[in-house]
Amino acid sequence: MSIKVRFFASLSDMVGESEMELEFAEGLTVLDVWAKTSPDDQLPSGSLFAINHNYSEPEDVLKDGDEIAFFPPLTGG
Amino acid sequence: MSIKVRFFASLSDMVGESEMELEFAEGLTVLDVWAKTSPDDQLPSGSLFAINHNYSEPEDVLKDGDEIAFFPPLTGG
Amino acid sequence: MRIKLVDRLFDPLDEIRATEAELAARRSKIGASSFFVGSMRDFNEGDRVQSMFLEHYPGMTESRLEEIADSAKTKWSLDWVLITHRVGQIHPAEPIVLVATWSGHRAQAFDSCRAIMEQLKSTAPFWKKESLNDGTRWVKNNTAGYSVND
Amino acid sequence: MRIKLVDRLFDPLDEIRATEAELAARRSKIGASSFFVGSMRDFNEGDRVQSMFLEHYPGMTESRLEEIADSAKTKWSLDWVLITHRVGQIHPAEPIVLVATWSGHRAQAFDSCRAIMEQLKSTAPFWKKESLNDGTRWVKNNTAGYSVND
Repeated sequence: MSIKVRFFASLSDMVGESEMELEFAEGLTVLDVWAKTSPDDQLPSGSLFAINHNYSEPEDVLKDGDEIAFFPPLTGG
Repeated sequence: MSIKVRFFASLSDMVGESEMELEFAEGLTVLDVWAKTSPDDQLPSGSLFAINHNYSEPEDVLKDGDEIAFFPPLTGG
Repeated sequence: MRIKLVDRLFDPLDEIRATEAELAARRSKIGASSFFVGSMRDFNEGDRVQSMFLEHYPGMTESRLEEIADSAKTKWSLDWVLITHRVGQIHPAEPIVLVATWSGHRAQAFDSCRAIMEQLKSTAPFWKKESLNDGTRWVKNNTAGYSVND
Repeated sequence: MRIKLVDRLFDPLDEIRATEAELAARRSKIGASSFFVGSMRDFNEGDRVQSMFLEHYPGMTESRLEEIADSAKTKWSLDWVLITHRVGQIHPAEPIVLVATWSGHRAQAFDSCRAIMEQLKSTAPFWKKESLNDGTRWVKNNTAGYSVND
Protein backbone atom coordinates (compact mmCIF):
# COMPACT_ATOMS: atom_id res chain seq x y z
CA MET A 1 0.00 0.00 0.00
CA SER A 2 1.05 3.60 -0.62
CA ILE A 3 1.34 5.92 2.38
CA LYS A 4 2.33 9.55 2.72
CA VAL A 5 4.39 10.16 5.90
CA ARG A 6 4.85 13.63 7.33
CA PHE A 7 7.01 14.95 10.17
CA PHE A 8 6.61 18.34 11.79
CA ALA A 9 8.70 20.66 13.93
CA SER A 10 11.33 18.95 16.10
CA LEU A 11 10.41 15.50 14.72
CA SER A 12 11.14 16.74 11.21
CA ASP A 13 14.55 17.97 12.41
CA MET A 14 15.17 14.60 14.09
CA VAL A 15 14.22 12.47 11.08
CA GLY A 16 15.79 14.88 8.61
CA GLU A 17 12.71 14.81 6.38
CA SER A 18 9.37 16.55 6.37
CA GLU A 19 7.53 14.35 3.89
CA MET A 20 7.93 10.90 2.28
CA GLU A 21 5.81 8.79 -0.07
CA LEU A 22 6.39 5.13 0.76
CA GLU A 23 5.17 1.67 -0.17
CA PHE A 24 4.47 -0.67 2.74
CA ALA A 25 2.91 -4.09 3.27
CA GLU A 26 -0.71 -3.99 4.50
CA GLY A 27 -1.49 -3.94 8.21
CA LEU A 28 1.16 -1.56 9.52
CA THR A 29 0.37 0.47 12.63
CA VAL A 30 1.37 4.08 13.28
CA LEU A 31 4.27 2.91 15.44
CA ASP A 32 5.40 0.44 12.75
CA VAL A 33 5.68 3.32 10.28
CA TRP A 34 7.79 5.32 12.73
CA ALA A 35 10.12 2.32 13.22
CA LYS A 36 10.49 1.84 9.46
CA THR A 37 11.07 5.50 8.62
CA SER A 38 13.23 6.45 11.62
CA PRO A 39 15.03 3.24 12.66
CA ASP A 40 17.75 5.09 14.60
CA ASP A 41 15.49 7.39 16.58
CA GLN A 42 13.25 6.57 19.48
CA LEU A 43 9.90 8.34 19.28
CA PRO A 44 10.00 11.12 21.91
CA SER A 45 7.41 10.77 24.64
CA GLY A 46 4.46 13.10 24.20
CA SER A 47 4.57 12.74 20.41
CA LEU A 48 1.24 12.99 18.60
CA PHE A 49 -0.07 11.22 15.48
CA ALA A 50 -2.70 12.09 12.93
CA ILE A 51 -4.07 9.93 10.14
CA ASN A 52 -5.69 11.99 7.37
CA HIS A 53 -5.76 15.06 9.66
CA ASN A 54 -7.45 13.23 12.56
CA TYR A 55 -5.65 12.45 15.79
CA SER A 56 -4.90 8.76 16.06
CA GLU A 57 -3.48 6.21 18.48
CA PRO A 58 -0.07 4.48 18.17
CA GLU A 59 -1.74 1.10 17.47
CA ASP A 60 -4.09 2.37 14.75
CA VAL A 61 -3.65 0.48 11.46
CA LEU A 62 -2.99 2.32 8.21
CA LYS A 63 -4.59 1.64 4.87
CA ASP A 64 -3.70 2.43 1.29
CA GLY A 65 -3.67 6.15 0.47
CA ASP A 66 -3.48 7.32 4.09
CA GLU A 67 -1.45 10.30 5.18
CA ILE A 68 0.20 9.72 8.55
CA ALA A 69 1.78 12.63 10.46
CA PHE A 70 4.14 12.57 13.44
CA PHE A 71 4.58 15.68 15.55
CA PRO A 72 5.69 16.91 18.98
CA PRO A 73 3.44 18.53 21.65
CA LEU A 74 1.58 21.58 20.36
CA THR A 75 2.74 25.12 21.13
CA GLY A 76 0.34 27.39 19.27
CA GLY A 77 -1.77 30.26 20.53
CA MET B 1 -26.29 65.52 64.33
CA SER B 2 -26.52 66.47 60.67
CA ILE B 3 -26.92 63.70 58.12
CA LYS B 4 -27.25 63.68 54.36
CA VAL B 5 -29.69 61.01 53.17
CA ARG B 6 -29.73 59.83 49.54
CA PHE B 7 -32.08 57.53 47.66
CA PHE B 8 -31.36 55.99 44.28
CA ALA B 9 -33.31 54.39 41.46
CA SER B 10 -36.59 52.70 42.53
CA LEU B 11 -36.09 53.74 46.17
CA SER B 12 -35.91 57.37 45.09
CA ASP B 13 -39.20 56.91 43.20
CA MET B 14 -40.74 55.24 46.27
CA VAL B 15 -39.68 57.92 48.74
CA GLY B 16 -40.29 60.74 46.29
CA GLU B 17 -36.94 62.34 47.08
CA SER B 18 -33.39 61.77 45.97
CA GLU B 19 -31.59 63.76 48.65
CA MET B 20 -32.32 65.25 52.08
CA GLU B 21 -30.24 67.07 54.70
CA LEU B 22 -31.63 66.20 58.12
CA GLU B 23 -30.96 66.76 61.83
CA PHE B 24 -31.25 63.66 64.01
CA ALA B 25 -30.47 62.69 67.59
CA GLU B 26 -27.18 60.79 68.01
CA GLY B 27 -27.10 57.00 67.83
CA LEU B 28 -29.44 56.32 64.92
CA THR B 29 -28.87 53.21 62.84
CA VAL B 30 -29.27 52.91 59.08
CA LEU B 31 -32.69 51.31 59.55
CA ASP B 32 -33.76 54.06 61.97
CA VAL B 33 -33.02 56.66 59.30
CA TRP B 34 -35.13 54.76 56.78
CA ALA B 35 -38.04 54.62 59.26
CA LYS B 36 -37.79 58.35 59.94
CA THR B 37 -37.49 59.42 56.32
CA SER B 38 -39.93 56.96 54.78
CA PRO B 39 -42.47 56.16 57.51
CA ASP B 40 -45.10 54.86 55.08
CA ASP B 41 -42.87 52.58 53.06
CA GLN B 42 -41.39 49.26 54.04
CA LEU B 43 -37.79 48.87 52.93
CA PRO B 44 -37.83 46.42 49.99
CA SER B 45 -35.92 43.21 50.58
CA GLY B 46 -32.55 43.18 48.87
CA SER B 47 -32.02 46.90 49.47
CA LEU B 48 -28.43 48.05 49.96
CA PHE B 49 -26.93 50.77 52.16
CA ALA B 50 -23.77 52.81 51.98
CA ILE B 51 -22.34 55.19 54.55
CA ASN B 52 -19.88 57.67 53.03
CA HIS B 53 -19.66 55.54 49.85
CA ASN B 54 -18.89 52.30 51.73
CA TYR B 55 -21.36 49.44 51.93
CA SER B 56 -22.84 49.17 55.41
CA GLU B 57 -25.14 46.96 57.45
CA PRO B 58 -28.68 47.85 58.56
CA GLU B 59 -27.60 48.08 62.23
CA ASP B 60 -24.58 50.34 61.61
CA VAL B 61 -24.76 53.56 63.62
CA LEU B 62 -24.47 56.97 61.97
CA LYS B 63 -22.44 59.92 63.17
CA ASP B 64 -22.50 63.63 62.52
CA GLY B 65 -21.68 64.59 58.92
CA ASP B 66 -22.30 61.12 57.47
CA GLU B 67 -23.89 60.57 54.08
CA ILE B 68 -26.21 57.55 54.10
CA ALA B 69 -27.53 56.12 50.84
CA PHE B 70 -30.37 53.65 50.24
CA PHE B 71 -30.59 51.79 46.96
CA PRO B 72 -32.05 48.70 45.29
CA PRO B 73 -30.07 45.71 43.92
CA LEU B 74 -27.47 46.73 41.33
CA THR B 75 -28.05 46.35 37.61
CA GLY B 76 -24.95 47.79 35.95
CA GLY B 77 -22.61 46.26 33.42
CA MET C 1 -5.16 51.47 35.38
CA ARG C 2 -7.87 53.74 34.05
CA ILE C 3 -11.50 54.00 35.17
CA LYS C 4 -13.90 56.06 33.11
CA LEU C 5 -17.58 56.87 33.34
CA VAL C 6 -18.86 58.36 30.09
CA ASP C 7 -22.23 59.95 29.43
CA ARG C 8 -22.26 59.51 25.67
CA LEU C 9 -21.60 56.86 23.05
CA PHE C 10 -18.07 55.43 23.24
CA ASP C 11 -16.19 53.03 20.99
CA PRO C 12 -14.67 50.12 22.95
CA LEU C 13 -12.14 49.35 20.21
CA ASP C 14 -10.95 52.97 20.17
CA GLU C 15 -10.58 52.84 23.95
CA ILE C 16 -8.50 49.68 23.69
CA ARG C 17 -6.41 51.11 20.88
CA ALA C 18 -5.66 54.29 22.83
CA THR C 19 -4.59 52.24 25.83
CA GLU C 20 -2.39 49.98 23.71
CA ALA C 21 -0.67 53.03 22.23
CA GLU C 22 0.29 54.02 25.76
CA LEU C 23 1.50 50.50 26.51
CA ALA C 24 3.55 50.32 23.29
CA ALA C 25 6.91 50.66 25.04
CA ARG C 26 6.34 47.49 27.04
CA ARG C 27 4.21 45.67 24.49
CA SER C 28 6.80 42.92 24.09
CA LYS C 29 6.42 42.05 27.82
CA ILE C 30 2.64 41.64 27.55
CA GLY C 31 1.68 38.25 26.18
CA ALA C 32 -2.06 38.29 26.74
CA SER C 33 -5.00 40.63 26.77
CA SER C 34 -8.62 39.91 27.51
CA PHE C 35 -11.51 42.22 26.65
CA PHE C 36 -15.19 42.10 27.46
CA VAL C 37 -17.86 44.37 26.03
CA GLY C 38 -21.42 44.41 27.30
CA SER C 39 -23.91 46.18 25.08
CA MET C 40 -27.58 47.05 25.15
CA ARG C 41 -30.11 44.66 23.69
CA ASP C 42 -33.50 45.78 22.41
CA PHE C 43 -35.51 43.28 24.42
CA ASN C 44 -35.69 42.17 28.06
CA GLU C 45 -38.08 39.84 29.85
CA GLY C 46 -40.12 39.48 26.68
CA ASP C 47 -40.57 43.20 26.11
CA ARG C 48 -39.18 45.49 23.45
CA VAL C 49 -36.89 48.08 25.06
CA GLN C 50 -36.59 51.41 23.26
CA SER C 51 -33.93 53.02 25.40
CA MET C 52 -32.48 52.88 28.89
CA PHE C 53 -31.33 55.31 31.53
CA LEU C 54 -28.28 54.26 33.52
CA GLU C 55 -28.28 55.90 36.95
CA HIS C 56 -25.19 55.80 39.14
CA TYR C 57 -23.95 57.17 42.47
CA PRO C 58 -21.38 59.84 41.57
CA GLY C 59 -18.31 59.40 43.73
CA MET C 60 -19.17 55.97 45.08
CA THR C 61 -19.42 54.36 41.65
CA GLU C 62 -15.95 55.56 40.65
CA SER C 63 -14.40 54.57 43.96
CA ARG C 64 -15.95 51.09 43.82
CA LEU C 65 -14.62 50.57 40.29
CA GLU C 66 -11.17 51.69 41.47
CA GLU C 67 -11.31 49.26 44.38
CA ILE C 68 -12.30 46.44 42.03
CA ALA C 69 -9.40 47.22 39.68
CA ASP C 70 -6.95 47.62 42.60
CA SER C 71 -8.04 44.33 44.05
CA ALA C 72 -7.54 42.61 40.68
CA LYS C 73 -4.04 44.08 40.43
CA THR C 74 -3.25 42.60 43.84
CA LYS C 75 -4.60 39.16 43.00
CA TRP C 76 -3.26 38.83 39.43
CA SER C 77 -0.11 39.94 37.69
CA LEU C 78 -1.47 42.67 35.43
CA ASP C 79 0.18 45.28 33.28
CA TRP C 80 -2.92 47.40 32.88
CA VAL C 81 -6.64 47.47 33.68
CA LEU C 82 -9.18 49.56 31.79
CA ILE C 83 -12.82 49.91 32.79
CA THR C 84 -15.17 52.16 30.82
CA HIS C 85 -18.86 52.35 31.74
CA ARG C 86 -21.70 54.35 30.26
CA VAL C 87 -24.06 56.42 32.36
CA GLY C 88 -27.18 58.35 31.35
CA GLN C 89 -29.36 57.72 28.32
CA ILE C 90 -28.43 54.78 26.11
CA HIS C 91 -29.93 53.08 23.06
CA PRO C 92 -30.00 49.49 21.78
CA ALA C 93 -26.75 48.18 20.25
CA GLU C 94 -24.67 50.77 22.11
CA PRO C 95 -21.88 49.57 24.39
CA ILE C 96 -22.57 49.78 28.13
CA VAL C 97 -19.32 48.50 29.61
CA LEU C 98 -15.79 47.63 28.56
CA VAL C 99 -13.41 45.68 30.82
CA ALA C 100 -9.89 45.10 29.48
CA THR C 101 -6.86 43.54 31.12
CA TRP C 102 -3.29 43.11 29.90
CA SER C 103 -0.90 40.58 31.42
CA GLY C 104 2.15 38.45 30.75
CA HIS C 105 0.05 35.26 30.81
CA ARG C 106 -3.32 34.28 29.45
CA ALA C 107 -4.81 32.77 32.61
CA GLN C 108 -4.09 36.03 34.43
CA ALA C 109 -5.69 38.10 31.68
CA PHE C 110 -8.78 35.85 31.36
CA ASP C 111 -9.37 35.37 35.09
CA SER C 112 -8.93 39.03 35.99
CA CYS C 113 -11.14 40.32 33.17
CA ARG C 114 -13.95 38.03 34.17
CA ALA C 115 -13.61 38.64 37.89
CA ILE C 116 -13.63 42.40 37.39
CA MET C 117 -16.78 42.11 35.28
CA GLU C 118 -18.55 39.95 37.89
CA GLN C 119 -17.54 42.28 40.71
CA LEU C 120 -18.68 45.28 38.73
CA LYS C 121 -22.08 43.62 38.23
CA SER C 122 -22.44 42.75 41.91
CA THR C 123 -20.87 45.72 43.71
CA ALA C 124 -20.69 48.83 41.49
CA PRO C 125 -23.70 51.10 42.01
CA PHE C 126 -25.49 51.36 38.67
CA TRP C 127 -29.20 51.01 38.01
CA LYS C 128 -30.97 50.55 34.70
CA LYS C 129 -34.35 52.08 33.94
CA GLU C 130 -35.88 50.76 30.73
CA SER C 131 -38.21 52.70 28.44
CA LEU C 132 -40.77 50.34 26.92
CA ASN C 133 -43.57 51.05 24.46
CA ASP C 134 -45.95 51.68 27.36
CA GLY C 135 -43.85 53.31 30.07
CA THR C 136 -40.68 52.84 32.10
CA ARG C 137 -39.49 50.27 34.62
CA TRP C 138 -36.42 49.67 36.75
CA VAL C 139 -34.54 46.48 35.95
CA LYS C 140 -34.82 44.30 39.08
CA ASN C 141 -31.74 42.11 39.08
CA ASN C 142 -28.64 41.27 37.14
CA THR C 143 -28.37 37.77 35.74
CA ALA C 144 -25.81 35.31 37.06
CA GLY C 145 -22.43 35.65 35.43
CA TYR C 146 -21.38 32.02 35.37
CA SER C 147 -22.92 29.18 33.43
CA VAL C 148 -24.57 26.33 35.23
CA ASN C 149 -21.92 24.04 33.73
CA ASP C 150 -18.98 25.98 35.13
CA MET D 1 -17.94 31.89 12.11
CA ARG D 2 -14.67 32.76 10.45
CA ILE D 3 -11.33 30.97 10.79
CA LYS D 4 -8.23 32.62 9.36
CA LEU D 5 -4.56 31.72 9.22
CA VAL D 6 -2.46 34.73 8.24
CA ASP D 7 1.21 34.80 7.34
CA ARG D 8 1.83 38.47 8.06
CA LEU D 9 1.17 41.05 10.75
CA PHE D 10 -2.55 41.48 11.49
CA ASP D 11 -4.42 43.94 13.67
CA PRO D 12 -6.81 42.20 16.10
CA LEU D 13 -8.89 45.34 16.60
CA ASP D 14 -9.34 45.75 12.83
CA GLU D 15 -10.40 42.10 12.62
CA ILE D 16 -12.97 42.64 15.36
CA ARG D 17 -14.20 45.86 13.78
CA ALA D 18 -14.66 44.21 10.38
CA THR D 19 -16.65 41.39 11.97
CA GLU D 20 -18.80 43.80 13.96
CA ALA D 21 -19.61 45.70 10.77
CA GLU D 22 -21.00 42.46 9.36
CA LEU D 23 -22.97 41.83 12.54
CA ALA D 24 -24.39 45.37 12.58
CA ALA D 25 -27.89 44.32 11.52
CA ARG D 26 -28.33 42.12 14.58
CA ARG D 27 -26.14 44.16 16.94
CA SER D 28 -29.10 44.92 19.20
CA LYS D 29 -29.58 41.17 19.84
CA ILE D 30 -25.96 40.67 20.93
CA GLY D 31 -25.43 41.70 24.52
CA ALA D 32 -21.92 40.44 25.11
CA SER D 33 -18.62 39.93 23.34
CA SER D 34 -15.41 38.48 24.67
CA PHE D 35 -12.03 38.86 22.99
CA PHE D 36 -8.65 37.35 23.72
CA VAL D 37 -5.38 38.33 22.07
CA GLY D 38 -2.16 36.40 22.59
CA SER D 39 0.98 38.19 21.46
CA MET D 40 4.67 37.45 21.29
CA ARG D 41 6.92 38.32 24.20
CA ASP D 42 10.64 38.97 23.82
CA PHE D 43 11.72 36.50 26.48
CA ASN D 44 11.01 32.87 27.35
CA GLU D 45 12.56 30.56 29.93
CA GLY D 46 15.03 33.25 30.90
CA ASP D 47 16.28 33.89 27.37
CA ARG D 48 15.85 36.85 25.08
CA VAL D 49 13.86 35.82 22.01
CA GLN D 50 14.53 37.78 18.82
CA SER D 51 11.90 36.25 16.59
CA MET D 52 9.85 33.11 16.20
CA PHE D 53 8.73 30.83 13.41
CA LEU D 54 5.22 29.41 13.71
CA GLU D 55 4.92 26.12 11.87
CA HIS D 56 1.53 24.54 11.24
CA TYR D 57 0.01 21.56 9.42
CA PRO D 58 -1.79 23.03 6.40
CA GLY D 59 -5.22 21.47 6.10
CA MET D 60 -5.30 19.85 9.52
CA THR D 61 -4.75 23.11 11.40
CA GLU D 62 -7.67 24.80 9.67
CA SER D 63 -9.96 21.81 10.11
CA ARG D 64 -9.11 21.52 13.82
CA LEU D 65 -9.88 25.22 14.33
CA GLU D 66 -13.19 24.76 12.52
CA GLU D 67 -14.05 21.78 14.71
CA ILE D 68 -13.22 23.80 17.83
CA ALA D 69 -15.44 26.67 16.72
CA ASP D 70 -18.25 24.31 15.66
CA SER D 71 -18.09 22.54 18.98
CA ALA D 72 -18.31 25.88 20.82
CA LYS D 73 -21.36 26.85 18.77
CA THR D 74 -23.01 23.59 19.82
CA LYS D 75 -22.22 24.03 23.50
CA TRP D 76 -22.93 27.77 23.84
CA SER D 77 -25.47 30.13 22.32
CA LEU D 78 -23.21 32.20 20.07
CA ASP D 79 -23.92 34.74 17.37
CA TRP D 80 -20.45 34.60 15.88
CA VAL D 81 -16.99 33.11 16.42
CA LEU D 82 -13.80 34.56 14.98
CA ILE D 83 -10.39 32.90 15.22
CA THR D 84 -7.34 34.45 13.58
CA HIS D 85 -3.92 32.86 14.01
CA ARG D 86 -0.52 33.87 12.68
CA VAL D 87 1.78 31.42 10.93
CA GLY D 88 5.34 31.92 9.67
CA GLN D 89 7.88 34.44 10.92
CA ILE D 90 6.80 36.67 13.79
CA HIS D 91 8.46 39.31 15.98
CA PRO D 92 8.06 40.40 19.59
CA ALA D 93 4.97 42.47 20.41
CA GLU D 94 3.12 41.14 17.35
CA PRO D 95 -0.22 39.38 17.83
CA ILE D 96 -0.18 35.59 17.48
CA VAL D 97 -3.82 34.72 18.02
CA LEU D 98 -7.22 36.37 18.32
CA VAL D 99 -10.28 34.55 19.63
CA ALA D 100 -13.53 36.50 19.65
CA THR D 101 -17.06 35.42 20.53
CA TRP D 102 -20.37 37.28 20.39
CA SER D 103 -23.44 36.16 22.31
CA GLY D 104 -26.66 37.30 23.90
CA HIS D 105 -25.25 36.73 27.40
CA ARG D 106 -21.94 37.37 29.07
CA ALA D 107 -21.37 33.92 30.58
CA GLN D 108 -21.77 32.41 27.12
CA ALA D 109 -19.32 34.87 25.59
CA PHE D 110 -16.73 34.50 28.37
CA ASP D 111 -16.92 30.72 28.68
CA SER D 112 -16.80 30.06 24.96
CA CYS D 113 -13.92 32.46 24.29
CA ARG D 114 -11.83 30.86 26.97
CA ALA D 115 -12.72 27.28 26.04
CA ILE D 116 -11.88 27.92 22.39
CA MET D 117 -8.53 29.37 23.40
CA GLU D 118 -7.70 26.39 25.64
CA GLN D 119 -8.73 23.90 22.96
CA LEU D 120 -6.70 25.75 20.37
CA LYS D 121 -3.66 25.53 22.65
CA SER D 122 -4.12 21.82 23.29
CA THR D 123 -5.40 20.46 19.97
CA ALA D 124 -4.56 22.81 17.06
CA PRO D 125 -1.31 21.81 15.34
CA PHE D 126 1.05 24.77 15.68
CA TRP D 127 4.69 24.68 16.74
CA LYS D 128 6.90 27.59 17.75
CA LYS D 129 10.58 27.75 16.95
CA GLU D 130 12.38 30.55 18.76
CA SER D 131 15.41 32.44 17.45
CA LEU D 132 17.69 33.36 20.36
CA ASN D 133 20.96 35.26 20.35
CA ASP D 134 22.86 31.98 19.96
CA GLY D 135 20.67 29.79 17.76
CA THR D 136 17.18 28.38 17.50
CA ARG D 137 15.07 26.02 19.61
CA TRP D 138 11.62 24.49 19.47
CA VAL D 139 9.31 25.50 22.31
CA LYS D 140 8.62 22.30 24.25
CA ASN D 141 5.20 22.80 25.83
CA ASN D 142 2.42 25.27 26.24
CA THR D 143 1.72 26.56 29.72
CA ALA D 144 -1.48 25.64 31.55
CA GLY D 145 -4.38 27.89 30.75
CA TYR D 146 -6.09 27.99 34.10
CA SER D 147 -4.81 29.47 37.33
CA VAL D 148 -4.09 27.21 40.27
CA ASN D 149 -6.78 29.08 42.17
CA ASP D 150 -9.50 28.43 39.63
